[in-house]
Amino acid sequence: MLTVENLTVQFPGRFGTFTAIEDVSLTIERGEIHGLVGESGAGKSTIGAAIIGLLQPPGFVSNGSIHLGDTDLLILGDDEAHQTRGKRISMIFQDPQTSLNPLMTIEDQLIETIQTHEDISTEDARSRAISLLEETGIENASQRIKAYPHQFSGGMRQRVVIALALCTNPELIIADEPTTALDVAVQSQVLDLIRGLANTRGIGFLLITHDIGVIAQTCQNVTVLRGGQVMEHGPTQQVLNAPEHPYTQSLMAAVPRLDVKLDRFLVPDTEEGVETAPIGRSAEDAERWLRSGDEMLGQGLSMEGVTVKFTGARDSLFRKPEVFVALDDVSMTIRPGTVMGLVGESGSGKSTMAKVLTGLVQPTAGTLKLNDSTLPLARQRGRKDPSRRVIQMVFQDPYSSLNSRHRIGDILAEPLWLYGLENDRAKRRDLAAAMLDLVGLSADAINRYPHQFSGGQRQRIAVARSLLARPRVLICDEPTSALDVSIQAQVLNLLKDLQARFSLTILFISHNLAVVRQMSDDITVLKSGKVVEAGPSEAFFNDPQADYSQELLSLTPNYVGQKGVASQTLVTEV
Amino acid sequence: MMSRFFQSDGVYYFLRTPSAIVAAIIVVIIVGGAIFAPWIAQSNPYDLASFSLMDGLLPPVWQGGDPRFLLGTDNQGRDMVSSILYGARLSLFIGFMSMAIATVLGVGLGLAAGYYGGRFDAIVMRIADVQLALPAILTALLIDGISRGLLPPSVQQDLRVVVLIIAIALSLWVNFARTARASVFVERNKDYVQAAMIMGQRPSRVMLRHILPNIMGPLLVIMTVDLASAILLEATLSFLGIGLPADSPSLGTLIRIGMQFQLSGEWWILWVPTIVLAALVVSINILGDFLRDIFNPRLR
Amino acid sequence: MAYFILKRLFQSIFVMLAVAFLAFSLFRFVGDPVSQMTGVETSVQDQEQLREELGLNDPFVVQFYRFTTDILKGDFGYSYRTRQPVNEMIASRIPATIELGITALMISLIVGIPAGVYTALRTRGFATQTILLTTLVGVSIPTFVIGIVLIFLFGVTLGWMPTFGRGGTVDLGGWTTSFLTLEGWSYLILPAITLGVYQLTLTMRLVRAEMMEVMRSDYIRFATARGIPQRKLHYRHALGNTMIPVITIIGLQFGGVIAFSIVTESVFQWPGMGLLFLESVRFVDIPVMGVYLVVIAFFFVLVNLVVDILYLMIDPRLRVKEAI
Amino acid sequence: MKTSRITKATLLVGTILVGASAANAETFRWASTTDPQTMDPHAVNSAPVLSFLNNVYEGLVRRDRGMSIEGSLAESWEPLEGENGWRFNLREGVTFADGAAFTAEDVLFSYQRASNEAADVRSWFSPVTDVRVVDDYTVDFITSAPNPLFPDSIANFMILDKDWAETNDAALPATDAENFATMNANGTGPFMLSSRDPGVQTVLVPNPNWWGEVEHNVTEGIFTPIGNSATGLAALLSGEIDFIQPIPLQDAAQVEERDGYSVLEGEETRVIMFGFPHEHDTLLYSTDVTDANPFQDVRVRQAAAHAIDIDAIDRVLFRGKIEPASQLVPAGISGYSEENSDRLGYDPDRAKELLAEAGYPDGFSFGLKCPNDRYINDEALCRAAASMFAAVGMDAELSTGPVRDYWPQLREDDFDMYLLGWSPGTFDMEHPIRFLKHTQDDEKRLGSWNFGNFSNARVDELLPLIQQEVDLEARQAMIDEVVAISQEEMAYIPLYTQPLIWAAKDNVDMVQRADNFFLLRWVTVE
Repeated sequence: MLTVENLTVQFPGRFGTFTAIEDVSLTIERGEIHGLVGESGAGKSTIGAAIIGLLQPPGFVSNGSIHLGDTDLLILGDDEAHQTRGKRISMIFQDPQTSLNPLMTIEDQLIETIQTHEDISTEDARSRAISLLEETGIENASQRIKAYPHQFSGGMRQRVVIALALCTNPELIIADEPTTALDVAVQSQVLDLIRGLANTRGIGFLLITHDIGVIAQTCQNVTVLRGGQVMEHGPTQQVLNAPEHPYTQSLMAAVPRLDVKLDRFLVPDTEEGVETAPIGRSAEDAERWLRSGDEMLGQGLSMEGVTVKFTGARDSLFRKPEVFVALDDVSMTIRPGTVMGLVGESGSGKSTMAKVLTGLVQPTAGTLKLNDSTLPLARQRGRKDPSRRVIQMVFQDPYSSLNSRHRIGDILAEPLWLYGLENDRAKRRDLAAAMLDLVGLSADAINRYPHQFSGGQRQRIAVARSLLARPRVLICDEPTSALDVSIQAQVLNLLKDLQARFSLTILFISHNLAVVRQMSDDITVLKSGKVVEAGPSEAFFNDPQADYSQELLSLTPNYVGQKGVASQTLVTEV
Repeated sequence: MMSRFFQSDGVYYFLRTPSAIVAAIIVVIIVGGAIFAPWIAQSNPYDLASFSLMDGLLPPVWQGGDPRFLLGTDNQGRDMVSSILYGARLSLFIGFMSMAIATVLGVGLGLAAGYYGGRFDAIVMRIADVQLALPAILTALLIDGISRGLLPPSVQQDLRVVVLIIAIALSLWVNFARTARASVFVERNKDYVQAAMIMGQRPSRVMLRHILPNIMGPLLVIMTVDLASAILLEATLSFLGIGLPADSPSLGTLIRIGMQFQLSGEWWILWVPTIVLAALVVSINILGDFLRDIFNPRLR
Repeated sequence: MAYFILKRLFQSIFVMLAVAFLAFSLFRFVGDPVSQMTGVETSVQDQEQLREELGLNDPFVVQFYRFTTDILKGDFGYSYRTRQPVNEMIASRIPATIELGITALMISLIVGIPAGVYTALRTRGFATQTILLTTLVGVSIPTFVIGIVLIFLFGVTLGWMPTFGRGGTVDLGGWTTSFLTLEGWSYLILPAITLGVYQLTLTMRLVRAEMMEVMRSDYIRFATARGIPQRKLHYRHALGNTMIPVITIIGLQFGGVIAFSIVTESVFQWPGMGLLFLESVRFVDIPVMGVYLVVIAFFFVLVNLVVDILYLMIDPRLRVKEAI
Repeated sequence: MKTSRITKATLLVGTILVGASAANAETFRWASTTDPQTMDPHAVNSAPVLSFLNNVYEGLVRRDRGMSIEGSLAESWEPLEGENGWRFNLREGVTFADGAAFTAEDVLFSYQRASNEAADVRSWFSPVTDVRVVDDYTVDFITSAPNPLFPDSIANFMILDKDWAETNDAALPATDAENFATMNANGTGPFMLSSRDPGVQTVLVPNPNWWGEVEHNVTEGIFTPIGNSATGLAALLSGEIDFIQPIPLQDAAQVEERDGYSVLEGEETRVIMFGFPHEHDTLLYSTDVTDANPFQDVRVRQAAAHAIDIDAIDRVLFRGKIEPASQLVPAGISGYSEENSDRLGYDPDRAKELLAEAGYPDGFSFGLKCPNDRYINDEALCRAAASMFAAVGMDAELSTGPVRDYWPQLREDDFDMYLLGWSPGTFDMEHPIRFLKHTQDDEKRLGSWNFGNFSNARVDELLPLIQQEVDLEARQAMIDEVVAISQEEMAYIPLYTQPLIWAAKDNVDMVQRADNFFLLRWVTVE
């Protein structure tokens, strides 16, 4: 139905023409869900944009053809192209929060779209809209259709988005990372919905994602992209389980496995070209310096009955502003020199816990302990409190965790200066350079700015910064969830190494169970501010106790060992 | 990000924006002329002995004026060219000073308000409201009045400029405060700020060394725009008679004096300074727009 | 929402008081009213006596207390210059200024918004560049020069428009309006344009910037992907979202319009509050000046309240809270 | 296409306006810079008010086109025998606008009202001890001393109707609150107040039963204040007003050139002068001379006079429209001293010599104070003067400001030299002598505008004699002596008499009186 042949897309730009897509071909049949997988910059979204004819200027199709049925999409005039959009091809965007017009009720948006493409009375349009909403799994749609987007939860909103994409029953829907912004539970529901639609309505889907699990769970066929070129394509089963292309192989290897814990990841060669930190000479200095600090025993960290309440903005004179309980009497103990994995869906309070430990958030109740001495809470914790040095943090987004206006050297030297670990300017520089070496970056990075590095490299820098405080405890909040799998693998390896070498105590926060399994000794599961399960990691994964834990595990996509993913039978399952 | 745009892209797009180039040239010429006025100008309008009433009201040379005075003279016999140079000098000085004060004041308060939030924030914002409720002209009148009341007349004359600067600065700072505050609200939740806070760095350091550099973009834009409006405001105030005395020729006072001659045939006394002022303000604004586009690449 | 407005009201009261204080401290210093009130032949003693009668010799606090309490009592005092009650003087001038301000604002919106939209949709292109430049030039020439030029062009040279004043107005029970007669409009238009230019440019550039932002937002891209026709895309989806921030700024600016009408009014001899205020400054007519400032502050506060309410009306995210 | 439509629309408006103005030909519209702040003739002693109210109210006497006194509500007057004072024989059959008859009672009442301390004009009556009503049409004003000029001094003393004032409780001029008389008028004059919108528009209509012989053909007079001179000019040139007073003198030529318009030029009685700090011991603003006051040396004062190039000022600043002045009243005013009619000429070298003799060979610096919104081109004048002083080594630190805080500064003696303009209220030399030359004396209320406190025993001695002398010859002799003294003492530097420049449409005929008063009763519109 959709056939793309030797598609090439180019972006003429300042440094000559950049070829985003090169000679890509793929076909999608009616009812087929075709996965388009690749790491960031692989050109996934560009293909989608090219097909629906919304390439951001100055990009243009320099070669190749795109046919939908027997219409050549590339030769269409603006108006025809515009007709085709929505009528025959539609699109689903990544973030449901931003893809709906906040000022219009979803009713208006639906009816408008329907009437754009069909000459049909508002009444009929409305009833169609309602049935669509019900089809996409929104109960008593007839009332809720009157609502505004902000009144729906994330998952519901994505359903509305899908309804909008459906409402002119197109032949092809391009879904660009449709579930990346969603929690696993919601994710699997949305994926079910997509599969269902492919079945019942025979709509073809182009499912763009970076998540192998999603592919595995949903697609019959998959195309693996890298640098704008097709590495490999074929039935999902075969591509995932018996990849032929070396890149695909390494990519698969890098995907953290949910079913078994490996002590190291196999790392594909990537554009960064670094294996896990090659220990250079200066790296040894750094290591020596790290060890030269206080006693090398890991330090334990624990919280006791911590409760955190946030008061919302007051919006009435009479009603009290409603209180939101982020953490409800949470206790947790991290054994010295071990890694504690902390899992939970968004809003479960994971990050709040990190903030409590680092003293950014003031708990309404509870106590903290560092080793056996009490750790002062946020307001009580002075600027000069020793714990500030001992406990360091690694953030999720390496793009925002480094001040883009400071040179790497300054960023790294800051802890040394702040904690008075090293008072000589020159020495600070050397140490910073050495630490870069330790985390596997070349020392000349010192004079550059963060934006000159890739995400993975930045995360390494962030780690280096935390190490330069000579910490005993690292708190890693989703340290790799912003990274591509291959990079993720490297960073995780790095963390593992460091942890082992310096017997660091780590609190590893992640929503990705597979990653957590690979990293942690113990695990704590958090659900809406409460601990639902805690205990040794392996035990947990082999035999989860709480229902919620089981549900989580079952919903987490996992390609390995999945049987018959491609077969439609699976749709009813899960 | 910012710095990259600054180092390379800035230059790159500048060279591709003719309007910006023209504007820059105009600004450079005027500012240069203003800075070097004492050396370029043939006569100093402040030095009463340097000009004579006898040369009054001479037209520009191409209208058969005296070759000594390219653009003619005003009713005091002052060479228009020199007056303009010194006028631009004064106007720019006032503009820059008031803009600088407004920036420091506004950004300072805005940063603190955004960083600490809560009651302090509320207070600052109310003060801002009061300020907004007293638009520029009235603020100027207020300061002007108070200064007349408090300063002995003997120093008033010398302090007119200062008074004017303060007045204009006061009417501009809110802009900066609001913008800075808004940007801080965004920045303070970013990880690099959180990191700094966790480390236990002094709030002042977090604000100035970490946050400030990252919100410079929008501030820079406001600075240019407000520089322009400060210069204009000075002109307006002079027109209302609460600006500068006529013997210290800013572009504004020159225009004010020129207004008397718009009909009487001596058009140049009004239009020469007006055109210079307009050219200057327009150019600064264009540069402002250019900066905005640079700092907000999505708008390009 | 009621709470929200209530809160704003409290803040407003604070603002008013602060302004009253400033207003007061201002007019003590503008000059010596007495020497303006009396003729050349009046002797020094008589002047001193008058000063005493006016309470100008009382300590600051006493005078301030008198001023604020009187105003709160609704007693705005009497003009030194004309002996008329200040509230009547101001009241009789308010319609002129408001109508001028509103017309200016309307011009700036009616021209500014479409222009902004246009220049936002055709970012490059000759027309856009010309519009942007001309408006910029418009705001770069001092208002008073523009005003005079307009007067001589349309009033004297072409003789199309009257040059000064407000001409005949229709009296609607105390509110004199220029809106109802062609003559009224002919007097109104030039000053309104002069005053509106600045607003116009501001509005246009604001709309432009916001519109360009919105046009890049996901929901617009999604709407495009659904094949929603351009026109709807621009005016139904984009414009609405554009206006939200624009409204606030315009609200903030309206106070400025009223105040800047001082210049326009003095150039066009427009019988509004601004003109009255300038006269009063010249004659150190303290009560009038003080009340004027307070009135201006009041407008500002009022307008911003209106803006807040508009805000609530436009943006459902503020209006409907409950999730479903 | 579009444009043309616009043009049509606007043209339509245009024609409507033209039609409007064409309809009532004899409606006379005029404008001036300031609005009369009140309609109460006794409340303030300021030119705009008195000038305007002269159309509505009348005094016992009035000034004719040539400024000389003629009968108004009084047909005749003569000095009293046996005591100091004057008898006024009132005109009979005169009625106020509201029809009430005019009698001596009204004169007495008006006197009491105008001399009450609530009235700003009371200084006119400082010499008066008593007013007696002899009969309905005869009133005696008793003065403390012989006062030959008394009739001249009350030309602007206007008569209200007693009953009207009392019934509307306007028996006294308004002090704090307004009263009926501030917004309404009821005079015997040629015109009646038909509507008043302060600061916007005031309309006069002829008084049908005015006693005098009507010379005007105005059916309605509409006055509008226009503060901005450029706007006023535009209003005239666009035909919206028939007459405006004054116009900026630099525009006079342009207006003259346009056909359909004419410019009336004349001399005001106001003389512009520089004043000295005669009694200061030191200069306030000097950077070099701080221990002495050079201006106490007459040679320095003369040097200053010599430094001024009045012709250049005339040519460039005033386009040749000013008359250089030798004394504090212009020629033609009673008491003008013919024999002292020449002034110190422009002579920079002489100035330098004098400075050298006085011990300031390389000059000195001082502060020059000027208003910037009081007199024609006042600021420009001072800047020009400053550079002329500089040329002879007298370094003037000029500071200008609005008159609202200029007077207070002068009163506080805060100046080294200042600019002043003086128009003799009585149109007699005695007036400036009393206010500007006599030693300051708050008790006797003399020398109240003699800020520099020029003090000369002989002058002080002569003033009362001048005031009382009935014999004009003898009087003139004394005045000549005073003028001579102040000239050789250089009490002031008289500069020039301020020009009067009005502009009107060609078809309007009017009279420009030297006191800058504009009277509607002399206006005819062809």
